[in-house]
Amino acid sequence: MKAAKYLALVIALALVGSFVTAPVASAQDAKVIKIASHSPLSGGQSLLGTAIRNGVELAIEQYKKPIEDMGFTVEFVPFDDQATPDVGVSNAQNIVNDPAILALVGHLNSGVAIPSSEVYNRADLAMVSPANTNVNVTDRGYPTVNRVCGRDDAQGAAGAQYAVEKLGSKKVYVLHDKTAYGEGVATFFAQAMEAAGVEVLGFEGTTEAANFDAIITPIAALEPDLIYFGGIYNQAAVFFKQARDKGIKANFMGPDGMDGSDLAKIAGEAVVGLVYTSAAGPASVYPAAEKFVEDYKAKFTINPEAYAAEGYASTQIVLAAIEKVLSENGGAMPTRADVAKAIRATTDFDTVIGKISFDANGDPKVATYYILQVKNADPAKWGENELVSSVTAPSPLTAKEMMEGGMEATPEATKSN
Amino acid sequence: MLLDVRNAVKRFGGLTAVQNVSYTIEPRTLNAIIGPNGAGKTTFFNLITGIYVPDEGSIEFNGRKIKGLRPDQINRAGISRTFQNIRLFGAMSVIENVLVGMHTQLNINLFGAMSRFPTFQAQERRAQAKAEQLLEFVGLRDKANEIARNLPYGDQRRLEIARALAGDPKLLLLDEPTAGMNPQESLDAMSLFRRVRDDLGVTVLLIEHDMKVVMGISERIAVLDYGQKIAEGTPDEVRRNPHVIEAYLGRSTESN
Amino acid sequence: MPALQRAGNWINLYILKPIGQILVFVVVSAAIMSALALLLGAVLNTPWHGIDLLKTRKGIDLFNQVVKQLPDMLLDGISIGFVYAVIALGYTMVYGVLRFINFAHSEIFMVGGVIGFEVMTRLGEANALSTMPPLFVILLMILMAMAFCGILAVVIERIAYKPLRGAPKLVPLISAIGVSFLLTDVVRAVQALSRNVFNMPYPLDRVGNPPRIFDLISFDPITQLSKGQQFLNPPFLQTRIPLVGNLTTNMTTVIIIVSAIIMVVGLNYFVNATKLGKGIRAVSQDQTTAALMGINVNQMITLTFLIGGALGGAAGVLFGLKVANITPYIGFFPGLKAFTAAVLGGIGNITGALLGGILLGLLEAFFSALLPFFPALGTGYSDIFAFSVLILVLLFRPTGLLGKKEDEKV
Amino acid sequence: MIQNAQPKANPDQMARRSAIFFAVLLAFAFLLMPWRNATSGPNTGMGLLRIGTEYGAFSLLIFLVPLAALAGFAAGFSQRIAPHSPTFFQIAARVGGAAGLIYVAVAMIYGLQTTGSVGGMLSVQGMGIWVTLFTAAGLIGLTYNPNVTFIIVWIGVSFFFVQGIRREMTLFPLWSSIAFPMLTISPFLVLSIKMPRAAQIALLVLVVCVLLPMVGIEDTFYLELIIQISIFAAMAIGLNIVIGFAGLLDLGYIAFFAVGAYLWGMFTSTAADTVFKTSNALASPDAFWLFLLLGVIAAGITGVLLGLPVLRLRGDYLAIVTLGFGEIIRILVSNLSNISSNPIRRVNLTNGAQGLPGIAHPILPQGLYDLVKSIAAAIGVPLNTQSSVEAVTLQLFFYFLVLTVGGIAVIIAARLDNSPIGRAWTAIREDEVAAVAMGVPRVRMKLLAFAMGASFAGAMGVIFAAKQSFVSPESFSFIQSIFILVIVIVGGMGSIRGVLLGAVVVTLLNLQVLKNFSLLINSLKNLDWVVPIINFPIRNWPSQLEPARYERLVFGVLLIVMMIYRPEGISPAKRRRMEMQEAADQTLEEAAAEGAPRPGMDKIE
Repeated sequence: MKAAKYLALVIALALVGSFVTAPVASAQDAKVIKIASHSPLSGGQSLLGTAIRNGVELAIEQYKKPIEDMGFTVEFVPFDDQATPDVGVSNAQNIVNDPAILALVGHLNSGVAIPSSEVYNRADLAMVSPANTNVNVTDRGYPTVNRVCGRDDAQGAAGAQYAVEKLGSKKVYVLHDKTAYGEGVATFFAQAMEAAGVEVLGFEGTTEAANFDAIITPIAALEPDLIYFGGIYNQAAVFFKQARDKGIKANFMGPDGMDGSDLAKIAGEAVVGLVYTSAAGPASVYPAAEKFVEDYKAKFTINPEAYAAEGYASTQIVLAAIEKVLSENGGAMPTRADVAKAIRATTDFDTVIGKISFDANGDPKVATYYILQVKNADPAKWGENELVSSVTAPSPLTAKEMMEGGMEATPEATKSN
Repeated sequence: MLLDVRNAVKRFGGLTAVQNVSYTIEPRTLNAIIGPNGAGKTTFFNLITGIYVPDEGSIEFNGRKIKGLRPDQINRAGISRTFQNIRLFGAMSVIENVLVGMHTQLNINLFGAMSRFPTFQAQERRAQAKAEQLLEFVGLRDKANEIARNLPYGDQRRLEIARALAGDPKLLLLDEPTAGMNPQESLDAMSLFRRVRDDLGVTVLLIEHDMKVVMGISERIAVLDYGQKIAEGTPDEVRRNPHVIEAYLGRSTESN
Repeated sequence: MPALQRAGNWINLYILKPIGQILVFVVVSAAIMSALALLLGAVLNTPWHGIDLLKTRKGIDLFNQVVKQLPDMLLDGISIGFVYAVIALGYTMVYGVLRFINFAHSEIFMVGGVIGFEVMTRLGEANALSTMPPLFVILLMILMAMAFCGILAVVIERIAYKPLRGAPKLVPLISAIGVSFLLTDVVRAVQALSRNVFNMPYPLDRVGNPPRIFDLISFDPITQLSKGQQFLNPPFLQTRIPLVGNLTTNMTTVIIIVSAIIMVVGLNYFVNATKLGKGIRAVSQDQTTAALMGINVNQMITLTFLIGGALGGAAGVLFGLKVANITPYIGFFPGLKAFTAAVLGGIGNITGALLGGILLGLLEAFFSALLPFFPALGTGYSDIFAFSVLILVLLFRPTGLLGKKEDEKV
Repeated sequence: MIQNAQPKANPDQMARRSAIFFAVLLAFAFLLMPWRNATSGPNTGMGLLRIGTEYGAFSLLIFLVPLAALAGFAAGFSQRIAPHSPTFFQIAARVGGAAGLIYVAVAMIYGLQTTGSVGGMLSVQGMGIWVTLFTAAGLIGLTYNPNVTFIIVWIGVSFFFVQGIRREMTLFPLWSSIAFPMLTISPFLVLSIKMPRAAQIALLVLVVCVLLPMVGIEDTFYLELIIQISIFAAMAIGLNIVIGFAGLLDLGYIAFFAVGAYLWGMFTSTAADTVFKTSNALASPDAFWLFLLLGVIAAGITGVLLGLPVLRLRGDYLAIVTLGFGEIIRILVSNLSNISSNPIRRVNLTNGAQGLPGIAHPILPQGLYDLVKSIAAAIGVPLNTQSSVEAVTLQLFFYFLVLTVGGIAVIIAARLDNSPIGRAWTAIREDEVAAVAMGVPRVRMKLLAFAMGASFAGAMGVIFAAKQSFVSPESFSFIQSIFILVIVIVGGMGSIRGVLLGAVVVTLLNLQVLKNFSLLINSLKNLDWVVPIINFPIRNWPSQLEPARYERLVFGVLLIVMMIYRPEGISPAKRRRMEMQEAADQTLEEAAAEGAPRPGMDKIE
């Protein structure tokens, strides 16, 4: 037995030795800039986490050229936070200690993003979030924390406005998935609805992912005319399908978590007519999105799930900022603080999901919430969902500035198409 | 009177395991309960030690009602026991087994244990010394640090007795303590039981099948059959009792 | 004539009696739950002064709501309860024989759901889904899943549990946790590589429904199954089945309940009436003695895993039919609930698993459906109540509802 | 491997064992040490593998010595091939050691050359001096105690190994996940090797209070790892009291952690205004120490509350009830954001799924920051920005805090184990009926076990909340309970040292080794590496099979393999080892009775 152990050790050593001789010499002298993605790649939420990761990888591949021309190698490092705060924070420490990582795109879960960004912030590492809509992410006012997605408060309000004005809802039932995201956006939606005088028949959270029968029964009994699901599509789809099967006739509505073709794949006919809000501009408004979808499909042989485009857009911003810093400092290795400053200074930058400017808190200055309606049960035609309205809302900070500047700050609805 | 059981009844479903048994023990005596298999002897022990609660009747120990107390409370009151099928703490060392038996004698104090104040350490030393004495008493002194499970059978029996004695009981219940022993071991065991009574002043009550042991050391014997006490008295009285003979030789003589 | 009589007895003993028992369980637990719900509805309907937690939503007549929802709650509870029961049987079988909680059972259940998806999708790809008799399709799915999961469970036992027999209890438990991590990721990897999917929706609407002819050309079930074709018939699984009065239920529920009953009765017959079943029971009582009596203990344990796995697989398909979407991570919660059900009924006891499953299903349905009427509580608390009931039951019956108290010989 | 060194082992064996490890470790040192210097500029280092440079050739030469020893050992070990010759190994070790000394002298000169100051002695560049110290100590040790040599060399080599590797290196993930675990398990090696008590304590203090913080100041990820290890270790020790000592299976242990975390969180979160409708947090950060105590008490009380109803239950029934209890606590904290009858304007206690942000950490005196800054400068890691000083100081503070609290937990657990209370627990675990008959109050003892176990988790919960500055229900899921259980079982149930080792192994595996494996593959991908022999360009590896996505799978496989090949845990308690041994013996006997040729293959209980 002992002999086997020692032998194993020797073999391990030999293996290590052979490893050493392999790829060491290359790329040692090249200056390396790394951009990390940080999202759940394993576990139940890996679907969306992987979408973010893929979006980042695709963007780096497509936009790294100018930086590489200046003599740098741009590398992509994906991290898996397992949707768990402890793992996220531990990874964050790993990330900030790698001096080559100049910026990071992540997370999926606000519960992971908030503690992890404490670590990034102390190390001046810029984070651009593709998916954390929770208000607490940016409201802490850190110079390093930004997001390209909307805020729960604004998104909930935008959805509510449409529900009241266009759908004419009188009685609404609000359901959420008991995550920071789902509960947050559902809360703001419900508050806005109540403020508009709509009767909120129920406000319920559930972690159930499969069998919604027992949750649907009281909804059927209360007969709402609108059901709002604050959550992500693969849970929502099952709920919507089962609700229709149980004979519920109400309109369905949801936040940007509904934006995934699997919604139609799972729920089929049940979600035709569903309305969802999204901060990401649809292909009809942003033609670049169409090319993004094609490239994504070509590279990963799969439709881009929700937040893939946001991950891509975040990376576009990051790369542009690094490029800017590089061109200003004459090609020296940029510091993280400079990169963070440049990212925060992003103004009217064209991304795949629209023009983005950051306010002093890192929120998009003016976020446009698009309200889309599912038109077809065919998941392949998900991209053809109809843009029925859009609401432009300034970030709280911008709104405050506008107020102080004496300007009109109320959200303004614009009719489109 | 040390132990006073009155009209104890214990039923399991339809079966009455102990039926209206009254039984008393005087201090510092050696007593035995005998009876055929399934006569309810062990159940009777379990009633006394609180593992079962009698359905009817009362049990008084040392002038105190102990019916309904938990087994550990009864142990604290001064009744200790061994088991028919040896139940040592197999993975613990011999001396640790005895120390567990001393539980009721020690001042169990969480903060003492955590802080190891001198008082606690002194108590531990005393307990250790006493445990060693007890092991000496049963003849296991040189095996103190062995693992209980590895002891030979006879030693395990003796260790169980040492463990039971560690709590300074007034009454010691021994459940078939010589079962499986060879004649020499039985003789040693008998002298041990006597020393328990004579040297330590502990009253002994034992269940036993080996008549040589029973008749050799018991001062009073009670006979159980079908859960009922059918006889009680000195060894000679019991030996001559027709009911006992009947119970042991079977009922074939009884006309049907 | 005696032969006929014997056959009659046989039917009585192994078919009618268990079915009767199931019926009694269902009716009694449903009745008790309904009575309690109605009582609570009546009591809490009047404003419950002072206690904010027990205030009902404004403008809600709680009693009326209970009455209105009662049939739905009962049906929901019973149908999911039967699924829990079938999963719980797997836990209970293995526990009964090895005294070991097979944590990987929830993943075997998930694999069953995946097999169901694969069978259904492949049939769809071969354009057979719509032309084959629907019940045959479902039978095929269940049988395939049973076969695959049964073998899978046996393989797992061989690799991960068998070398651990005789080790302290917790060791195989950790191994089982390892297996469950392994299985979820293997399924995810396989699905990602073969179909590049994560969600595995069952093409339920296509069962027994020939689509219009031009849809058949280049039919890709993954992307087109819910294209909104006009079907010749209404979807088979949506067929309403009339029950009492104007109460109806759909075909899926009926299929679930019927298959679950068949499996419970079959298992009951197998364990109680066949030689192999007796062998399993003997091993579960005392392995050493069973071995001395000439029973091949290893064989019996393998058989137990085979049956447990097969039942888990079948439950996976039934669950898939019910919820329409399977993911590699779907197993955890139903597994947990089923395990709870097994304990509630008395782990190691087949009838207990059934009773526990039905009871837990009903509890869940009632709490989830009624808690939303208390704004300070809400659906989120339903699991708390379910677990509290479990703890209460165990307080008064420490070995579960039907568990036998193991009297230790002292 | 070499732990549990038995005093009975013969001196030849000891020498041989020591020699072989000595050789292996020196080989590692030679391979890796010089890399550090390579970073001071292109091609100026003494990289061993830069064959063609003078240093490279030299290094290669002395690398061959231990390699020869290794080869000789491998050949000579099997007695069937050749009778072993201990003198050979001793010679090999001495030659290796001498070569090491020469090498070290060169390195030292080089180190002095580059730093040019004695102050650089502590600095990473002047590592030569450190190497000398360690090697000299090791060689002195060899003359009287090979084990001491071994452990000193182990500590020295792993420390330099960690220091020597740089983030810039392509294979950093690989090296760091070998080097850092080597360093973190060194305290266990110190403990498991027979040596004078004073030497043991000195080495422990050296590793824990000097070397690990040094490594951590330079790379705070290492500090984070140790902090998380310590948090999990303290919890595992608590769970070990419940499971390992008292034999009560608890599957909802994380609930007590949640109690501590939410206790501190609710009172100091910046969300306190939504929580308690006040404009300020209720407790000031100064109250941290008080709350640490309160966390212990609150979790202990919760433990008793859980214990009271479930004590009648045994085994698996207990398991499911504790599991249910854990879920109840988690569901409660995610639902207590709304405890009024108005669904929208709610009374909020825990902020629900949103989690409590901005939780305070204790305020540290300014002097501490300055101290850390100067220490960091002294060891050659200048902290330039205020935020980095703060970050490092805080991490160091939490490192020593968890270490202290964890240390107290270890002492308490060890003392309880070796007290009437511990004996009573063991007795209950072994035979409940007999224990009760011997006067052990079952209920009180079990409650005590629950309360003690819970209180450790409560204390760690408070620290965790302060460190993370954010808590949400996600941190307290069932899988976390399982994670701690895995630590206990993998480490060795009932054994405090085993549980600590389990915490190191499992946490490092989850947070460092598996992640680094993914990163390694990723960086090889970035390099366009082609796997030799099979000629597979790693770039073609499908992204569906990216290793980062299958860490759980690897973890699962490791658990299974571990349970099959070492079910008693890495470092089992004596009692457990004996139980397992007995089971194995039984199997042997049975196998012999059946005439089976290969014992241990087919165990029947």
